[in-house]
Amino acid sequence: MAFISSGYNPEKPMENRITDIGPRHFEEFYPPVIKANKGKWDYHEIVKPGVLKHVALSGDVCYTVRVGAARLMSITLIREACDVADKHCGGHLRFTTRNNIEFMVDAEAKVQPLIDDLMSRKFAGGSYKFPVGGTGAGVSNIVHTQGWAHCHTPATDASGPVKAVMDEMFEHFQSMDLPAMVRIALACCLNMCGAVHCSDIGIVGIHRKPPIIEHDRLDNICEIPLAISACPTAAIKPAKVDYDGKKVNTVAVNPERCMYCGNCYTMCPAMPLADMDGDGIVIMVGGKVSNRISMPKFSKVVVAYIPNEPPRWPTLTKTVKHIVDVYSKNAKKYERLGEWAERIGWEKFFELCDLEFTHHCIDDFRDPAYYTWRQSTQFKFTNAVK
Amino acid sequence: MAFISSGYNPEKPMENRITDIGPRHFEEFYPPVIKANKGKWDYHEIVKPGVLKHVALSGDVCYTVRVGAARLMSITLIREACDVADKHCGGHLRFTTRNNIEFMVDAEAKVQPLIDDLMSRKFAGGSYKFPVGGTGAGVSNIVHTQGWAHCHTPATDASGPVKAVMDEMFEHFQSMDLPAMVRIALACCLNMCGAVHCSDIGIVGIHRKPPIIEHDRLDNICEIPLAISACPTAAIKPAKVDYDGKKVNTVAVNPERCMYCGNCYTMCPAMPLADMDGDGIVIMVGGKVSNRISMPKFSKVVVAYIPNEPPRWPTLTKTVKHIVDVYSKNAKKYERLGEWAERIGWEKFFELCDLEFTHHCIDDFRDPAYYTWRQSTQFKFTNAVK
Amino acid sequence: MAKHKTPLLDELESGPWPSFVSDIKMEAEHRHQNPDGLDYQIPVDCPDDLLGVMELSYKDKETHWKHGGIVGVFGYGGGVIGRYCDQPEKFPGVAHFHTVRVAQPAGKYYTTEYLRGIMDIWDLRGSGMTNMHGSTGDMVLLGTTTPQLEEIFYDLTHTMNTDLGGSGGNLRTPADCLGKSRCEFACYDTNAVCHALTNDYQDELHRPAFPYKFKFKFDGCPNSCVAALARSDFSVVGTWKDDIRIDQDRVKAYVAGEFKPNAGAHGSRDWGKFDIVAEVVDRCPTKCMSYDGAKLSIDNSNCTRCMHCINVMPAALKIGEETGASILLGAKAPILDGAQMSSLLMPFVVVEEPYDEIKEIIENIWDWWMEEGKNRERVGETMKRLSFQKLLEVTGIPAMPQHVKEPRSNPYIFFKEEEVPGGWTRDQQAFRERHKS
Amino acid sequence: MAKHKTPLLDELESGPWPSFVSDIKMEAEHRHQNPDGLDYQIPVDCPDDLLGVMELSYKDKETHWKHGGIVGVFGYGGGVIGRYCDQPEKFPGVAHFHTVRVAQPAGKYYTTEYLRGIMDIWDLRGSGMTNMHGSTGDMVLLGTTTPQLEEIFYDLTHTMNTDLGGSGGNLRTPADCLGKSRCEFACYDTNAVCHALTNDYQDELHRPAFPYKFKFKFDGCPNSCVAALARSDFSVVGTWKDDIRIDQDRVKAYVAGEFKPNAGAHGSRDWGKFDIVAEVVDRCPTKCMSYDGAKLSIDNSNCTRCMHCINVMPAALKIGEETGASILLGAKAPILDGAQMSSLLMPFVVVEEPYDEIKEIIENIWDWWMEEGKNRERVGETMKRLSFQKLLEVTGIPAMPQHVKEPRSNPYIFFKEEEVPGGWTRDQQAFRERHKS
Ligand code: SRM
Ligand code: SRM
Ligand code: SRM
Ligand code: SRM
Ligand code: SF4
Ligand code: SF4
Ligand code: SF4
Ligand code: SF4
Ligand code: SF4
Ligand code: SF4
Ligand code: SF4
Ligand code: SF4
Repeated sequence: MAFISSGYNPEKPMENRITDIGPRHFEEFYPPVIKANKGKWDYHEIVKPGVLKHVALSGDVCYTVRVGAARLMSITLIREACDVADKHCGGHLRFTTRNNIEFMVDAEAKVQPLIDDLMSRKFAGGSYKFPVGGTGAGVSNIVHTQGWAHCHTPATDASGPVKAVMDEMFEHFQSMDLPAMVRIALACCLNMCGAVHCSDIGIVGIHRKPPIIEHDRLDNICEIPLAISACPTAAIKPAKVDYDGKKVNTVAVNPERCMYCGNCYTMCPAMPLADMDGDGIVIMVGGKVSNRISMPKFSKVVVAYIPNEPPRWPTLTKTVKHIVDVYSKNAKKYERLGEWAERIGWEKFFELCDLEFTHHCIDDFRDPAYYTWRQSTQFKFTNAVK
Repeated sequence: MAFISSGYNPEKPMENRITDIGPRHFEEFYPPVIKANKGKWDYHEIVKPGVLKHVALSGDVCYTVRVGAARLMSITLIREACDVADKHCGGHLRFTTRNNIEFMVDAEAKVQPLIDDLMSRKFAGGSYKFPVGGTGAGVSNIVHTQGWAHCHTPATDASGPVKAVMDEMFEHFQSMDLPAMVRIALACCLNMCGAVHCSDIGIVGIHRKPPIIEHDRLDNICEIPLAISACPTAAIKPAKVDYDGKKVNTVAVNPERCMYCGNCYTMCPAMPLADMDGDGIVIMVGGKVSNRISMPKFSKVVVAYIPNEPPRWPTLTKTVKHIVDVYSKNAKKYERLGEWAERIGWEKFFELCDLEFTHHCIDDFRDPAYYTWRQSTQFKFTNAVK
Repeated sequence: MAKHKTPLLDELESGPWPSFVSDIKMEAEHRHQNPDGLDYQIPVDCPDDLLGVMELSYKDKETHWKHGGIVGVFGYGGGVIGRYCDQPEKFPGVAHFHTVRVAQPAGKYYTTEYLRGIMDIWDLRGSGMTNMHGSTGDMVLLGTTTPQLEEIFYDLTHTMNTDLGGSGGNLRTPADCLGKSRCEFACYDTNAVCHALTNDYQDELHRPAFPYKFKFKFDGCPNSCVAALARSDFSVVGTWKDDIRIDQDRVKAYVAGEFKPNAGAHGSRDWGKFDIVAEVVDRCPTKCMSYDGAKLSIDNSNCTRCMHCINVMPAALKIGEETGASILLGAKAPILDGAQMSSLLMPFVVVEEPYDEIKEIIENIWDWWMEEGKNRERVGETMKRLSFQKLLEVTGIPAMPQHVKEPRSNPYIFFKEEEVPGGWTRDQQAFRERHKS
Repeated sequence: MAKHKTPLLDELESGPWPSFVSDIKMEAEHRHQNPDGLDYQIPVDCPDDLLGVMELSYKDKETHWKHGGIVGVFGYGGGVIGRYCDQPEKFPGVAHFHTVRVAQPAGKYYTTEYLRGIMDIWDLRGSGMTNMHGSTGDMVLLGTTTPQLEEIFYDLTHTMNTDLGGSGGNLRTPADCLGKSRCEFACYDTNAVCHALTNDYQDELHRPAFPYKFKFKFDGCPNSCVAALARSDFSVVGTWKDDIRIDQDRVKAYVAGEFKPNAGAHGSRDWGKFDIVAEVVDRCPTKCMSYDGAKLSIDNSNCTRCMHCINVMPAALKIGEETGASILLGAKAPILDGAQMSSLLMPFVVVEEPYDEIKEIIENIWDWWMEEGKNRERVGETMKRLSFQKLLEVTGIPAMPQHVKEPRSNPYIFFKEEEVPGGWTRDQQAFRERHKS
């Protein structure tokens, strides 16, 4: 390989340097029908799963075909999406806030050829490249994070569980047959790089073992006071330990107080948490972000631990599917998963969904925990009361 | 005065000593109709304000006439109540959990003479001794505490404000014209000796100045470590101060952190808080204890401070009356004050009740405060939004 | 003639509500007249001076009572609250003004004979003023001097067969709603269990061994007439497991207006004709009722036994037959960390003599709290500090969704070492073979 | 032929959902074929080794990535996330594997020309793998080596007229919903304000001066399609002040079935005929709507603008005309003290160029947070620690009941010295003259 210079001169880094220009201006990218009718849309309609029709006051119409995407995508796939957009959409496309791709056309006649083209494209392994769907009262793409593809702190993978769960949810991606939208999100550790804490279904990687402490090198590569102060539960104390006959400065972790959050590891690489037997997944349920009908809600822990089961995470996918099925059968139209659970009561939710309520589902994190306990005699008898 | 011995012999305290016998057995005290029908009541009816009719499965009937009482009462008044009970009720009476007195008779014919007798009795000053009322959807007696009649920590009086408020509420004591019961409680300090924290209307005495520190005697009469550890906000630190030319051990209070709770004064009499200009009253609204329809609720601070205005606390009584009036006009049947406020939204409550919402009404006490803020765009525009 | 001028307090004599000022004046008068010719054991002008010191407070807007110091009767750690006036020269009649807490009978029924007996003691040996009753439930005898305490105790126990109530770091005097004695809603006999446990735990009530106070309250049903879940550490609230019993004929009678809705509790205002759908079916919090124009149905598996429908139609709807109680733990006033209501611990217990199931729960909790509770820490605070899980462990109650309004919304879950394969001990070397540092 | 055997990952090629495994394989293949004859600036087998290292993780159930260390471009404190493999010998193609965060255009519209330009850079200088887009909103170019960073930056700025996005203790790349560009619900121009503020605050975005990260998100209406109030420290959500506009003819058309309810969002299931009362009027959270069989009415003073009715009948109901936004502050993920959603700070602001009102609020908050915030403390945590009152003070916003769901339920109220007559200084002697000790 020969180094190809961009023009950048390491000797004179400021030469011709351009900085602080931000992103390109959005108007450069609007499709014409969007630019012409911006701010003057009258109403919209979901013509069929994956196909939106926006009608402007001018009478103009914009059809949007949405396709699912594994967000971890190659430039080759993106170029292929560009090919489709060039062919059907005058060279415009967009990405949604949930990482789907949208292709827009300005006439009904252009819709079906576009769909046909999209659905015809498959990967060598057989999966769709551009499956149409993800609108309305169904399951859209899973907002997710890096996992074993890139990050140093994950307790589970991201892309794998997402693929496995979306395969299971595919019917709901391609149809709008649920009582309301079901938003699924996945974060591979407690940093929760995504709206997992407010999703209908949140999948979160957790560690379950306190960090290894590498006494032999901790003092060399970590700032001990930073590691100590990083711990939210004050589980870390400075310590001196005999190592190789020498007293070394290091830290001690009180395992009783550790909640395996990984803050210490973020500060100090000599305190790794990852563990094949310890790590796994928590399922949280019932969050939402929209202000529609009920106020936004946090998701709640309903399954405190599922082991990592690569490559296809069968327990996870089965559990998610079961929850969605029971919800679909029982909730009212327009009722989000959390609204349904709150209406019937969480004790009924556990009963209907055949989930075991364990002591891990009870909040014990700081003062607000109290407010999640039940200060009332109002409850329903379920199979959990013996 | 000549000392009259009960029989107790201070030389031999254990002689004939009787201990640990508890209260008398309740069955000794039941009126006959109660004893006969206990556990076998069919239903009840409130014949008119203050008069309950309980019908037993046996066909027996028990009429109860309830009368209001200033809980701070003389033995002379109690003996007079006994006279009434002897005359009408076969020598039985009871007290309610809200400190009213109940007279029971077993036939309808005995009711009116009893009521007439009760209502005819008045104090020299003109007030009723035994006003009939306090049932159903009205205002019953105010649960309250000691105030300036007996306690060492009050920030307001108890009996005085109670009398003033009950005079104002008397129409609602004597009638059942509200949407639901309105329970009022008063506590003269933050110790809250009563269900003030879960009352429809809670009246609470508060201090507003950090304690005086009596450096000259603190070390002699207080355990400094106990005083320090009593403070929930860690506002107290040990200190050494020059006093009369000598260094004395004492404490210092950080006034920014002090919330005038009086815990230090409970532990240390050399840290008094009472202050004629600082002390006064908070009004809390919307609590309830019953599990009916909605779950029990805490009362919320809607007026953060009213000065003490003895002897008749006009601002307090006016404010309470106004809240009850607005509630009465606007709430639905069966709807408790807090249920109404929650249904219309607290922002509307403040608007309708003409109460000024101040920064003091926003929670800033520890982590759970966050959960009382509004994490939503769902709110109503009111006159508070400029 | 009044000993002190009380122009401010006199303002509180007008108005219809019983005036405590008039009442104290009446007692002052009574003592001066001394109709029974008593040799008053504490100053005769005690009520006068009470008025005087209160008048001063009305002027100063500050209390004139001081800390109590430790007073009481031999062998008991509670039952008396010491109190001294900070202006004893001006008000010698109340220079000492200790209160005596007397154990009230369950349900607070009295015979006049008994009440007069108590009043006689207080006429001779006390101020003549009382609180009927204290906020915890005791008969509170307001104001006496130190030398009278043992005498009062002796009289109470010997003459009245009655003991003192609680104060201090003890079990406090338990209290109850009237329950089955006069209420068709009662799911268990509150009076019986209140009396039994009060007696079983006399030692805990009189001799401080707890980190702080501990209160029992017994409500016969979820209407909560003694406010158990707001005001007692250990709250027992009646409930039932089976179905609400419906008398359809009487439902029709309500609809026809033959019975007054809610037993007439809204009788002073015209709310229009009773509308069973709007007032009952639609107000049911779980929407588990339906009315087809003739018949009322309840889906009992979704009923949370809130009492609303039963309250509205007490003649037609009855609590179930498989009755018992829910137990909730941890209510307390705001000091130190904010108020708490009790949290549901046992969804259902049978409440039957000798109440062993309940007592086992109580005693497990006490053992734990005495072991782990800090000084002046209510059990509700201990449970908050050490977690609800810990409470379940010490009481042997399994976790169930009934314990929570909602599951936790943070994933900060603690696991026990034995719950995780391989435990906490990790092999650094093996790890570093898989992962170069 | 594949460089590494990946039997576990291969299991993820089946099933309908796009397979990232197939996609990475496709990219690996592309690079081996090198159709454009590039002189790849980082290892050709980068995608192969990505598959390899992930396969190893699938076997070990542990990540094989290490801490990043500080890498980036000159003068910027963010935009690049450093990453190294912990098995560099086995997977030399990903030994260095830094990501580059590229600022996405508002609304995430692209021309293919532009996208291809970015892809060309990444073909030559990166792994060929991306995330479109990152959770914050950036285009995330996944995996390159340190020497390429300045080259990529130079290409991006010079060729693509595009800057890096944020990382570190900076303003992060702002994001928005598509808003007025294609949505009839938008209450303000999200794309415009997102772009303007991104550009106005380039310095804050590129040069870390904050205690921790800070995120802006812009939702055009309360439906929250970019999840602003869950995912951004500073959340701007469209709303309106006047009345919902009703086209009664179109209401009739919905009732008649001419328009599909909720724009057809429930179209794949038979929910029966549209019932405007059950589906709209009765589901309105404030019950401020009524329908008399012909006309729909809204009591707008009680509407909380939840969007439900408008969502169900978008052709008939329109947001008001006096539009603007609510501003909420403080959302964050669970670390350290539990997740937060943003809390309402300004019920209503007009959102018009040059956005001075919004910028003033932002800058007041930043000044305060930079002064008072602890290291690694999100502004939501600062506000929790120092109180909402303090936030109101520094932003000059008066307290109003809209700020709370409910007023405080503890009476632990702090007063300022100047709010209390006489202040904190007390006269011990005067006190002790009134009260003997
Ligand atoms: C394209 C997109 C905005 C963008 O800038 O990219 C978008 C577009 C629309 N959203 Fe959305 N929403 C988009 C993400 C969201 C999100 C954010 C998220 O999921 O992370 C939310 C909040 C979800 C939550 O509460 O957890 C969201 C909550 C809504 C709602 C409220 C639904 C509810 O029942 O709570 C509506 C109203 C509705 O569906 O009737 C809505 C309505 C719409 C409408 C109908 C608006 C319009 O008039 O065009 C658009 C088509 C909806 C559809 O696909 O069925 N959009 N929408 C996003 C598509 C994501 C995707 O690829 O699936
Ligand atoms: C006598 C007493 C019990 C006792 O052991 O002394 C009692 C007696 C009855 N209560 Fe009560 N309650 C009594 C204090 C309470 C309390 C406690 C308190 O106020 O401190 C509560 C909880 C209040 C709260 O939630 O804040 C209470 C909440 C109820 C309710 C629930 C009402 C609601 O709307 O939430 C009912 C049901 C009803 O009224 O229909 C009820 C119903 C009843 C019934 C109808 C029960 C019955 O069938 O006999 C009794 C007559 C009610 C009436 O007076 O209208 N009782 N009741 C108490 C009378 C107090 C007084 O003098 O005013
Ligand atoms: C007499 C009584 C008020 C009344 O006027 O009725 C009372 C009076 C006092 N209470 Fe109380 N409490 C009384 C019922 C209550 C209640 C209500 C209840 O039991 O239902 C509560 C709230 C419920 C609870 O227990 O949390 C209550 C919560 C407190 C507290 C706060 C305790 C806490 O954990 O938050 C204190 C402070 C303390 O213990 O230091 C307190 C302390 C006190 C002291 C002893 C003052 C002190 O700091 O030394 C008061 C003595 C006043 C006096 O001079 O007589 N008192 N106290 C009540 C007892 C009478 C009785 O035995 O029947
Ligand atoms: C790339 C991205 C995930 C993704 O796959 O899309 C990401 C990746 C990382 N995040 Fe994140 N975060 C990403 C969006 C988020 C979001 C979502 C959002 O912005 O809407 C959140 C939750 C919202 C929030 O800000 O609270 C988020 C909350 C965190 C946190 C927790 C911060 C907190 O205050 O609670 C950390 C921990 C930290 O900062 O040390 C973190 C840290 C990290 C680090 C830098 C790991 C670390 O500790 O050094 C991750 C680098 C992964 C890697 O190797 O590439 N990331 N991170 C997202 C950024 C892409 C982009 O620029 O578009
Ligand atoms: S959620 Fe955790 S593991 Fe996953 S990308 Fe974010 S920081 Fe990394
Ligand atoms: S993992 Fe979290 S709780 Fe455990 S020691 Fe590290 S920082 Fe503390
Ligand atoms: S509330 Fe406070 S002042 Fe009043 S009696 Fe109780 S402890 Fe005393
Ligand atoms: S009054 Fe309360 S907050 Fe103030 S110093 Fe005393 S104990 Fe602390
Ligand atoms: S709590 Fe229930 S059982 Fe007890 S008196 Fe009240 S209504 Fe009757
Ligand atoms: S008791 Fe309450 S929840 Fe049960 S049916 Fe009656 S109203 Fe409904
Ligand atoms: S948030 Fe509102 S304005 Fe923005 S895209 Fe969603 S529905 Fe439209
Ligand atoms: S926007 Fe929501 S609150 Fe307002 S009228 Fe429509 S449904 Fe009701």
